[in-house]
Amino acid sequence: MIDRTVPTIAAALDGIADGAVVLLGGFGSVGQADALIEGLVEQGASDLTVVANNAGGGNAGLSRLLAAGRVRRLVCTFPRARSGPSVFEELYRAGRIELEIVPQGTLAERLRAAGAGIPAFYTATGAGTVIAEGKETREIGGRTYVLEHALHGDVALVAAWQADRWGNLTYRASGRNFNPVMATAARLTVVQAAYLLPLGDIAPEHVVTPGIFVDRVVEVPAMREGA
Amino acid sequence: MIDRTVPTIAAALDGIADGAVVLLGGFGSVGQADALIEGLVEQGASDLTVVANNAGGGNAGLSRLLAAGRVRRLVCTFPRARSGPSVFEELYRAGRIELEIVPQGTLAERLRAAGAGIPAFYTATGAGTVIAEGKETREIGGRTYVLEHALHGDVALVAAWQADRWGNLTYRASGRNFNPVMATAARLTVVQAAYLLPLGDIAPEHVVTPGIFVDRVVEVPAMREGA
Amino acid sequence: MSAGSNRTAMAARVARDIPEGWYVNLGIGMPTLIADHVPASREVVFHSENGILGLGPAPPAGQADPWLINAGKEAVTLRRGGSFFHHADSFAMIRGGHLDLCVLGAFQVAENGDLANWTTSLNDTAPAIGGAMDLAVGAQRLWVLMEHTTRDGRPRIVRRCSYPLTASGVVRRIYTDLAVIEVTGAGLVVRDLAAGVDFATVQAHTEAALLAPEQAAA
Amino acid sequence: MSAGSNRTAMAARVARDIPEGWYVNLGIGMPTLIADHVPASREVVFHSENGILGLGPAPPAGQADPWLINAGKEAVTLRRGGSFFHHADSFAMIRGGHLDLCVLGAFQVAENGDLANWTTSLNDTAPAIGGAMDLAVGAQRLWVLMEHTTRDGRPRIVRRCSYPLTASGVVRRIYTDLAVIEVTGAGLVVRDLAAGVDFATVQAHTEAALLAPEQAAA
Repeated sequence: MIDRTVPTIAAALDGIADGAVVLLGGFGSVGQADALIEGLVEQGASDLTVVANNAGGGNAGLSRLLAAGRVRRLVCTFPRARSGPSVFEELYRAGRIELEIVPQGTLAERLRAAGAGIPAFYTATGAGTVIAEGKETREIGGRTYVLEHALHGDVALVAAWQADRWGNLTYRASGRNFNPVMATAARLTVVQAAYLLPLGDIAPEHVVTPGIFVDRVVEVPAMREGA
Repeated sequence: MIDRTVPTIAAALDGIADGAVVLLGGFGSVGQADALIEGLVEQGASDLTVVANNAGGGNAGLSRLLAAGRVRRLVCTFPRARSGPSVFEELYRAGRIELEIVPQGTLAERLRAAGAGIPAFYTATGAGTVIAEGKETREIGGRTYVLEHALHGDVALVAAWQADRWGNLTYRASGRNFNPVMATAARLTVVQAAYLLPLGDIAPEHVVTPGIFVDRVVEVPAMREGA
Repeated sequence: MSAGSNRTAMAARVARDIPEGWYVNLGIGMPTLIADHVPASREVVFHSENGILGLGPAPPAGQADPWLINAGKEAVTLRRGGSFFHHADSFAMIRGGHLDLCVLGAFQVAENGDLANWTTSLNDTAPAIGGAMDLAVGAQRLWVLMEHTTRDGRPRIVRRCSYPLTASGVVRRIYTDLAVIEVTGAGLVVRDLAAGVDFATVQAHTEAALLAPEQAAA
Repeated sequence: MSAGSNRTAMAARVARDIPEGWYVNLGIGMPTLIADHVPASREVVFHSENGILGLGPAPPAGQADPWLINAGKEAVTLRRGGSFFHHADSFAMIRGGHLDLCVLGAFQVAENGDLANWTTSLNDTAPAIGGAMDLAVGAQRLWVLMEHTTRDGRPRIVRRCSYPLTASGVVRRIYTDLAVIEVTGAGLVVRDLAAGVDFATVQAHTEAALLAPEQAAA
């Protein structure tokens, strides 16, 4: 019997190594796998490269991982926090973390490409800007495009709404965001889900992430209360 | 009020011009928009380029359009019919239709690229085969890839299960196939749906093709009986 | 400047120009206000980068769904007919030219339509691009909504952007507190003036040369 | 040949080697039979190019869902836990290396793992690729299931494919009516023989040189 569920956060994170590239779903605080991210603080992996849309705000989730000094490098589209200087901004000003800024659509497409076996693609995004510096460009049909490469993760930490033992997932509202894309792009995809359902309770037409992309699922009922 | 529904097949197909590139969803006979395709015979457009996974079997749908002499060129992955020589095969042997064979995944990705604003991408599919002849290849990470370009349609004919007046769509079982991808890749996307539902009856998490990709919807209740 | 439109009037002015049936992405900040000025009877479908079509107004106090935010991380609602999708699909919509319109804020717009709206310096302590570069190159039309000048009175509509570009040659129309200005092949054409503002005043606050409609038509 | 396995035994032999938990795509024709030989208690998730994970056995007569077919256009069922998705997502799974295994039929396999399985001539009256090229380059492992020789007795396992290639250097293992053969850096290694078949017989029907397991280990 296929059973991708694991009983604890610790089991879900077992084996994540120092130096890993960790993909974090979520947009703002919505749909980010905070229980897994905070578990990573306990788990102990360091020297991480984190790929995430935002750099974390407040003191929870990614901010805790950053404050613990575990992240060497952040790949991000929008590291500015609404609520004023964040843990990330303090580290960045102090020169204690590297930052790679990527346009949001390019980040999504590079992750999608990694999951889909596309090593590189052309996009108009960034042409004629600093984003294109050092990158190959090409005219196609009279327009200039930038060559961008697939972005693979060692681990993806995903927040889902429902899951089953095969790893089929659904998401709630805008909690979907980067999660399904990142789930396809990592060698090890770990999921925290608000609800673990019996196999078959997710209708086959409603599965958003098929279990083929998922390695471990842990139920986190606290997610039912908030995003 | 946004209302993409139209009352008749004729209204759905209005304005499709001679020489158009027409994308046909469907895999085998499942999820192919036969009512629209046969309507195209009446509508009269000719000199068409048709993009479809299969070349049609029997005497319905695509076979009718082919038999009527309206198709100049077929872009296809698998034009061989299970049931013996098809209308397409007779035309092809007689030299009365052009054929471009495309690997199925490359076809899907070229259509997806067209819908997603990606003008070109690299894929391992076809490297070292006749498919790569005349195409640029490139080594990335020690593997050889072929450069493939986006494939745009003038029109997509899509078969959906449910639709609403905004053009949001769902599909049934394996009737999904190429339909959602082609819906994104054409300038004019025309849908035949088994059920036209009130706006809001498709849950926002269950929409497969958001209405942004859809121009016209016609209800074809006969679809409820078969694929 | 005391003459000219306030933020509410500026947002309402843009809203007037958005027809029923358009798919529209509104940038973070002032552009977000535009949605409040499109009457509910006129169906416009608002898109958010984080995977939403059919954004509705802010929820009543205390009734926010914690799972439903817009690209500015504010609580929103979903209109009947709305849908959710993932980030790659969301940006496929953007990059694939499926949005009729995107309205962004800006630091500078150049007379050739260049847009600078993400950072004022490459030494920024926390530069943030978000989805602006994708929206700028992907939407069918890009309009900018911004104050005509900086807080200390320097023009934002310039001959060449001095700030790092978001995208080149993409802005089609500029809405400010003073005027509505079209970016055309012939140059910047003033299409509309705010109440109590004349052409000379707009030009005085603009580095790039402006054309009156009658000059553009000539 | 009268010795060797029949089609049922060949399919069953492959099925024996597929462990629980694998995601597997079975090509049109003989490979499709493999699924019938995986016991229901051993959960293997079968994938079909047309957007299905979790293919189940053929439906009872008269109970077919007209909306549910496999890549060979045959009526199938869906197992509990199955899911549907569109073609671009389906081939993202294939191309992205997410399938543990694909089993395809073949016209020829070369000693270097080259696969020819889509046409015997570029002058084919209706050449048909389907998803074979994508599956061949994308799956984690590619196994071939085929008759050891053509109907008129010519070998299919050759030094160089004479037919147009599907993909180069991709085949990892070959299952035939005579043997199970591994494609290794050292050459083709016979791993298993059908009942009543000896090594010399297999070599006699094979153009490429074969190694016995003890030779390969040396």
